Amino acid sequence: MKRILSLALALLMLVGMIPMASAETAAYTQSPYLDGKELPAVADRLPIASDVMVEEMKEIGQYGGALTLLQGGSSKWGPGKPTEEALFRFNTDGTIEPNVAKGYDVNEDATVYTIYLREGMKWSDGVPFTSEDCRFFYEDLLIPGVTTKSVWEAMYSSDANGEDKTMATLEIVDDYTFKVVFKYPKPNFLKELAINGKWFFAPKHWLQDKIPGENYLSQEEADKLAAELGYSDVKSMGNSLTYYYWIVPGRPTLRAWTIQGDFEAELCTWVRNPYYWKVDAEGKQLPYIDELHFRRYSDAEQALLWTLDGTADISSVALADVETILNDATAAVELIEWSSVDWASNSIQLNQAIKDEDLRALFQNVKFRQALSIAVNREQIVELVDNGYTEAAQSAPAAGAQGYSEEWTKAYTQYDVAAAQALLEECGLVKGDDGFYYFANGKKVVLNLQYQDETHASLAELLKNDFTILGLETTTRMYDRSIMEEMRSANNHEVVINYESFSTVSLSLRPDYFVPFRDYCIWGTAFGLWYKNPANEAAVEPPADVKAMLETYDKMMAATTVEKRDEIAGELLAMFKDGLYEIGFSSALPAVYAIDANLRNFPDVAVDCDEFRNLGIANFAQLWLAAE
Amino acid sequence: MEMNNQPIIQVKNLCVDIKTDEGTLTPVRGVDFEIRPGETLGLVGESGCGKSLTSKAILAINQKKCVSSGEILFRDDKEDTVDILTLDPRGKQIRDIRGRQISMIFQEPMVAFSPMYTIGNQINECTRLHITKDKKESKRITLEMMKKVGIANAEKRYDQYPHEFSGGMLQRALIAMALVCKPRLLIADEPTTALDVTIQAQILELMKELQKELGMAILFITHDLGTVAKMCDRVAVMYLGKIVETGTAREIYKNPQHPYTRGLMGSVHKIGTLKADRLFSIEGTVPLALNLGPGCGFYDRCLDRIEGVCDKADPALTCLGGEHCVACHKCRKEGV
Amino acid sequence: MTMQEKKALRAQQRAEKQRKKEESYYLASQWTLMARKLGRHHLARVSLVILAILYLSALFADFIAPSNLTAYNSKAQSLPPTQIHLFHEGEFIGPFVYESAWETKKMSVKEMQAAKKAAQEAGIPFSTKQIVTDTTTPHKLRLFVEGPAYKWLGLIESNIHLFGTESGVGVYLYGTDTMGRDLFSRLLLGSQVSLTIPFAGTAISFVLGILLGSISGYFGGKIDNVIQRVIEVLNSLPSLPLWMALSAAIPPNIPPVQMYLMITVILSLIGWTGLARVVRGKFMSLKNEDFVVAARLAGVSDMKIILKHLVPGFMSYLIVSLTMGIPGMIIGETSMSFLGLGIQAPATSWGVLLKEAQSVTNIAQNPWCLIPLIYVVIAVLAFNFLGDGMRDAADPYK
Amino acid sequence: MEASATKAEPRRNPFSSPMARFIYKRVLTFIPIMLIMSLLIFIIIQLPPGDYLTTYIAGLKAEGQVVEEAEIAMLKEQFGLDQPWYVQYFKWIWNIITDFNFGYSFDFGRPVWPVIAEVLPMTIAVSLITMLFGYLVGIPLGIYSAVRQYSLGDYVLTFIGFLGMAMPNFLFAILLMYGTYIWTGTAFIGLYTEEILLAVNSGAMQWYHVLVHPDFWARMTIPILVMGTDGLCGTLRSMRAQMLDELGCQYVLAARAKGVSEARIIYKYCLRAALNPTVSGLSGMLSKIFNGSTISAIVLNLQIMGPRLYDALKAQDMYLAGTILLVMGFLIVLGTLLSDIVLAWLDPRIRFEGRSAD
Repeated sequence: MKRILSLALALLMLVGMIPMASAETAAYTQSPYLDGKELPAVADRLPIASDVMVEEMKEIGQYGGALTLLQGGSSKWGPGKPTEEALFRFNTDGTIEPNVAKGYDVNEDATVYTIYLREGMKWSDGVPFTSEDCRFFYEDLLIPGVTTKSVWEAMYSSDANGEDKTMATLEIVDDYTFKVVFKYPKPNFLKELAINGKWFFAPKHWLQDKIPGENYLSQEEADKLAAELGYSDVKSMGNSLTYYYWIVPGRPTLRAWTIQGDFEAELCTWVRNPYYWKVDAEGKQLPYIDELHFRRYSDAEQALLWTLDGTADISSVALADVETILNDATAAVELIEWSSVDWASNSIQLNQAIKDEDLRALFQNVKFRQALSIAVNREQIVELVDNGYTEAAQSAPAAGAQGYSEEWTKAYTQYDVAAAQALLEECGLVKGDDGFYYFANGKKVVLNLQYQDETHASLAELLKNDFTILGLETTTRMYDRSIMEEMRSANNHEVVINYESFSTVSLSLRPDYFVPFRDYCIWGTAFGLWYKNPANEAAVEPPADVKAMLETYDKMMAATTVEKRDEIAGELLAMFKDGLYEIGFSSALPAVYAIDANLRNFPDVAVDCDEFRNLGIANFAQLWLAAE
Repeated sequence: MEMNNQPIIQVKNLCVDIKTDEGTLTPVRGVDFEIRPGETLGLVGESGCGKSLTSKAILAINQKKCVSSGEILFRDDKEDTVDILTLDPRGKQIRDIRGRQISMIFQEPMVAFSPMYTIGNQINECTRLHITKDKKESKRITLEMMKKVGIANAEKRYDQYPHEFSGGMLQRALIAMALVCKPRLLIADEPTTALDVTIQAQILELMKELQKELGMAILFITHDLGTVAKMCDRVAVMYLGKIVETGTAREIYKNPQHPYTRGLMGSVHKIGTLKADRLFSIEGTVPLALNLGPGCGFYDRCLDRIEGVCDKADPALTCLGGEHCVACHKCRKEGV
Repeated sequence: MTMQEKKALRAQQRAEKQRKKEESYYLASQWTLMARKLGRHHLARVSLVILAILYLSALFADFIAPSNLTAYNSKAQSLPPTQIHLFHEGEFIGPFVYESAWETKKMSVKEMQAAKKAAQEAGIPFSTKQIVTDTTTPHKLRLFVEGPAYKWLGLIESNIHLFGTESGVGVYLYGTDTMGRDLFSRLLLGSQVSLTIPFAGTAISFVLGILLGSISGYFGGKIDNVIQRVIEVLNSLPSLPLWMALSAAIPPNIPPVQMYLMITVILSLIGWTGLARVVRGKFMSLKNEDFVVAARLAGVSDMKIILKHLVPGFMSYLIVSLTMGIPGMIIGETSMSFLGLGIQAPATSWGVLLKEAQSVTNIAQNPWCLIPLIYVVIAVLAFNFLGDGMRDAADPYK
Repeated sequence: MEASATKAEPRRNPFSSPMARFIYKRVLTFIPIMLIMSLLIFIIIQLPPGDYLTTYIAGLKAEGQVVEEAEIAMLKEQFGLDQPWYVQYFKWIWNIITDFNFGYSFDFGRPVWPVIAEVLPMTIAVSLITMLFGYLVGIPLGIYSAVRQYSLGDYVLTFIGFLGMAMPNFLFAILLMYGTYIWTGTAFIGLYTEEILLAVNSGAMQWYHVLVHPDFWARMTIPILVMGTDGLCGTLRSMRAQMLDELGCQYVLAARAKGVSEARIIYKYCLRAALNPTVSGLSGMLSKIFNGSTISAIVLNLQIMGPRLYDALKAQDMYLAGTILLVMGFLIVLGTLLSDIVLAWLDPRIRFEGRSAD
């Protein structure tokens, strides 16, 4: 009986779906928020039926409400990442799927990518979005430097030796199709695009009378306009209108919400984009939430209070505050734990290209790094710094990531001061009468630990304590971020704590902070200068192991297939395992978000990383607030 | 006028106590005197003998920590007698007496005026408080008084500030302020100490003239015997919070009885001037009016002390005949 | 010598003593009078006692504190103040403590959130942590026990501490911080910095203020004009950017306490303006007084006049503003720590402790970390009341 | 008398030359002082290593951006940071003098002036409210404390006064914020509720509407308590001390002997004299009103000038920081001048001597 009933029910549903499918246009609904506004019918605002993006989600939601998020500092990415719409986006499992693009084709040798757009899709001002907008962005904005950004790495391909680096070209096929053509194979193009290309389009109709260029404004006109709009110069204007465009009110976007008013305001309101191009399975135009409110705070304690008193609907929580929230009976929030792609929650990197010759030789000696690693009482760090949320570990890829091995996470983690001292002596250091180690030439070894954020002060303290016990004179000092950056660029950094540490979804996709192919990775900025130009005065010639690493990197970048590239990435990873370029002390900390107890569809399993746009991977358009 | 022989003020057994952390000081220990209309009583004594406290007690303007007891009977312009000590020192009744019926000239004219306001303003305040609310009229009265005390160019002076006045001129202004309401009793607390000699004489002369004109009584407080001779009808010599000798000016001068008074006179004569800032002839210093023994207050410094008598009991004021009274064991003995 | 003679001599001596005592009353200098008056000012007296205790405990901090600044203890994180018991199992055994620790169960955020939900649905109050006290073994408190080694004043090495337990079980009078260190010890050791550096700073400002103020006021004219303009410029330089600039510009190898001292000193070099203006004003009014003119006519040198005749004339005022200036610097130190410009851990000051307390989590979960606030308030109050008392005492009219 | 007569000569007209000359002289020194000050300010801002660019790059990197060397060079040129500091300084000053152009804020990507102007109304409102609170409550309480010296009330006020000074603002602020959360369920953070902010955003409310909104005043209580008590305590203490001095003066006794009432003695004689140090305090007041507080404002999330300056200094957004500091310096110099003038108006002795008093 029961079975028959359910069968009948299923049949009924099928029948019901037939008219819906045939008359899809009539089935689309919109948020009551838009009722009464002078807009075309919802179906006319969406792309054509076959091209509408139907978002999959846990639960179909209800319209209404506003989400309050917190915004500290002047980072434009606070509202940028959650609202971002890229051509291709990451899923929570790390795979890529089309987003703004409807789909793509790629040829055999991965040199030509054909990208299809959604027909009838519109900018937030109702003007159609076409492949011309993509060409406009690439050829008229990005390449001429209107955005002040260099052309993404994703757009370059190089030959097997990594020498001939060539920029891709664009071919427009029709209004909704274009091709990206590389000279050499570019197997990871879409992922790279999703990471550092982010978006690949700009509203030509809106920008064409605002940017300088051959077919656009003359320099004088542009200068005049910049002054009129209150920009210091044309470059800043270009940067603002074409790069950080989402905080420019009135600028058409493809995002689910558009900014209203001043980004710097205490409360910045974003309202729904009536032309948003996604619907749910029931044909409701997304997003469910009508408004986003970004509230500005100046001190982390305010953010915590706002989380407790329910002002914030989604907020990031420091682990130290987790218990405060859980022990607060009145706080109507739920804590969600996302994983991280950090190699360690606490780590140090030694500047192996440090100016001081003695220290440089010492830092380059892997035995010294091993000595430091085993001289640290990791259990103490786990308890006192990470409140027991982590485990004692070496800096290593997280479980599940490429290169992960149990052995690696445990390498050089055994706390053993005597063994460490033996290693120091192997490095040629001599213990003085005062219990501290000296170089053979009689100079005292001094480790200057440098860090940027107050939250690392306790780690610095513990490390100083451990290294002093080891017999190395140690100082610690906190610096403002800009001063850290200045020290890094001037190669004045020494032993750096938790600063630009190893963290990536995939070494092959984002090796910037690992391999010193430019002055980025903190453990060898001056090696990066050498790699770029050995003649550079500030450059330091790397030792053999680093040279080998750079060669492997070149090989990896020139790999023609994903498999090949991953294979070489594996070789690189092995080098990192042996080299202890970053000394890690504890496993990665999870990211904790406190969300409104009534918020639905917020993923409870996800990876929190920049590549995945952090909070953005929650696909904000499909979040909704249940009635209490 | 016949009633004018009634004393305008009678001070009876006035004591002033000061509470300090160490105990209670009694700088004024039972003072009696009276002043009749038109009369000038000189209150003479060294610094710290309680003259000023006595005078301020009459106006009830001593500091809060000073507690007065006894009686101060003042006969006001309605011929009613009020005991000033029973009045609320912040109340309306006493404020009506202050300035209008009893007024005071202070020792240092330089600090008796607020530097913030013009002289005219400060004198006029008195006029407006007690005589008339009418601005023009009160200014007229004020200017008249300023002229009367000898301030030349009064109209201009009216709008000037204290620091633009010289000391003598300020004292004149102060007198004008005290007299503008034509008080029945004027208390002059060492009005000439801060001035140089020539100006002193002018000021004293002025006061005498004005007293004649206005018919007021004056309580003249000084340590300067020369001035007393010039100004006073009667004299009361005060030592350690008590009046030790009183009489007409002539009697006191011709026939000082109390060893202290004699010392004072001696010092005047020895120096050969009429000034007695320091009593060089009397050895020792005035003891603190704290935990005094039972004997005579002057015992320690007295050249004529009688052992066994003077240190046993404090002598009472005894009349020698006429108005001349003295508080001394020895004098009494001799007198009896 | 006969008995009588002796007696007479003794009586004579007594009389002499009495006389001297009396004399001392009359001949007392301004200072003794001030001290005497100060002694009668109740609040000032109490303040003086409190400050004496604070400074003495700062002096002997290493000895009094049962622990040191690096006694990290992963088993004693954020423990509330240890209770001192007297009775063990109903029996009086003298002061002792029990060992306490947080219940150790390792849970992820997800698990804790689930546990909270379950508890809420069941209507049970929920807490992530539970304290476990071992009441079976009492640990008796002892005086002069051995503990972490220290070097008192950098001179005398010792490991004897005023109190503690023989078993080494922690006695946390004020609880522990998030790194498991004894807050009481940190507070005492922090007072060594917080109570002394303000002195240095104020003293420098003082010397400069008096010197330049007196020169300005005494000589007047062009010198005065120049100094006044310099004051005007310095006055209009706010200290915040200077702090930020200096703390960024000081090379990294300088330890934090020294760095803080350096910045204090540098700021004191420009912080003298207020006092200089006051001193100048005083000089202007004093320099034409008779005794100064007389001294000048007698050929006394200017410097001598300034130092011997003029400065003592308002020394009491200066002492008062010195007393009043220190609390401002104590508070200033805490502000600088708040901005991350002050002393940095493991070196400790009251500002560092207050900065650590300045978090919702600490206020809500570990309220004992506010105890340093009480010390700061008390110290500042004591300095102010002392200054107030000194002002009253120095006032010649009262 | 003769001496005084000659001395009295030039004072015939209260507003004759000495005062005018005094003001004239002070105004003349204004310009060199401002120049020296601006130079010092610029040097101080330039003192920390690095420049805005390092902040900018650090910010980009914190956001996961990759910054190419070419881009850095381009930005350096764009910001004009490739020139030596003195060239930057002279350009800045020259533009201010000739064009009244204070430069651009790198961080906000806008000219400095609007960046300052947008927080100015609230800064002034908050500063004035907290300051007025300090004066309006501090002066009467100070007078009370002095008139009733050593009474219980005096002790209580003295204690509260010192307590207000002794309480570090940043801790006091967070305790109050947490307290509001515990007591009302809503933490009072910043000055506005969400409703007010939304109404302001939608244009339904102007900032002057905000000032009369009850919720605004409810939230204002915390800044008043935190920042206002500071001023209050200072005022209370100095008022008490000055009043005590004045009450001990002979002219008070003289006035009393005239029959003037106590209330009149206090407000006519003592108050005016006792206001002197308060008025001297005016010299820093203009600058304070312009800047507001920094630390309290950061803790309380007040979007006013103080935190903006602090952020600018941290980011080495030098023209913004420089301009704010320059304006503050200007206001201090101006404030000193004004307070000297007001002092002269208050105190005839100063007025006639024509020099500043302390």
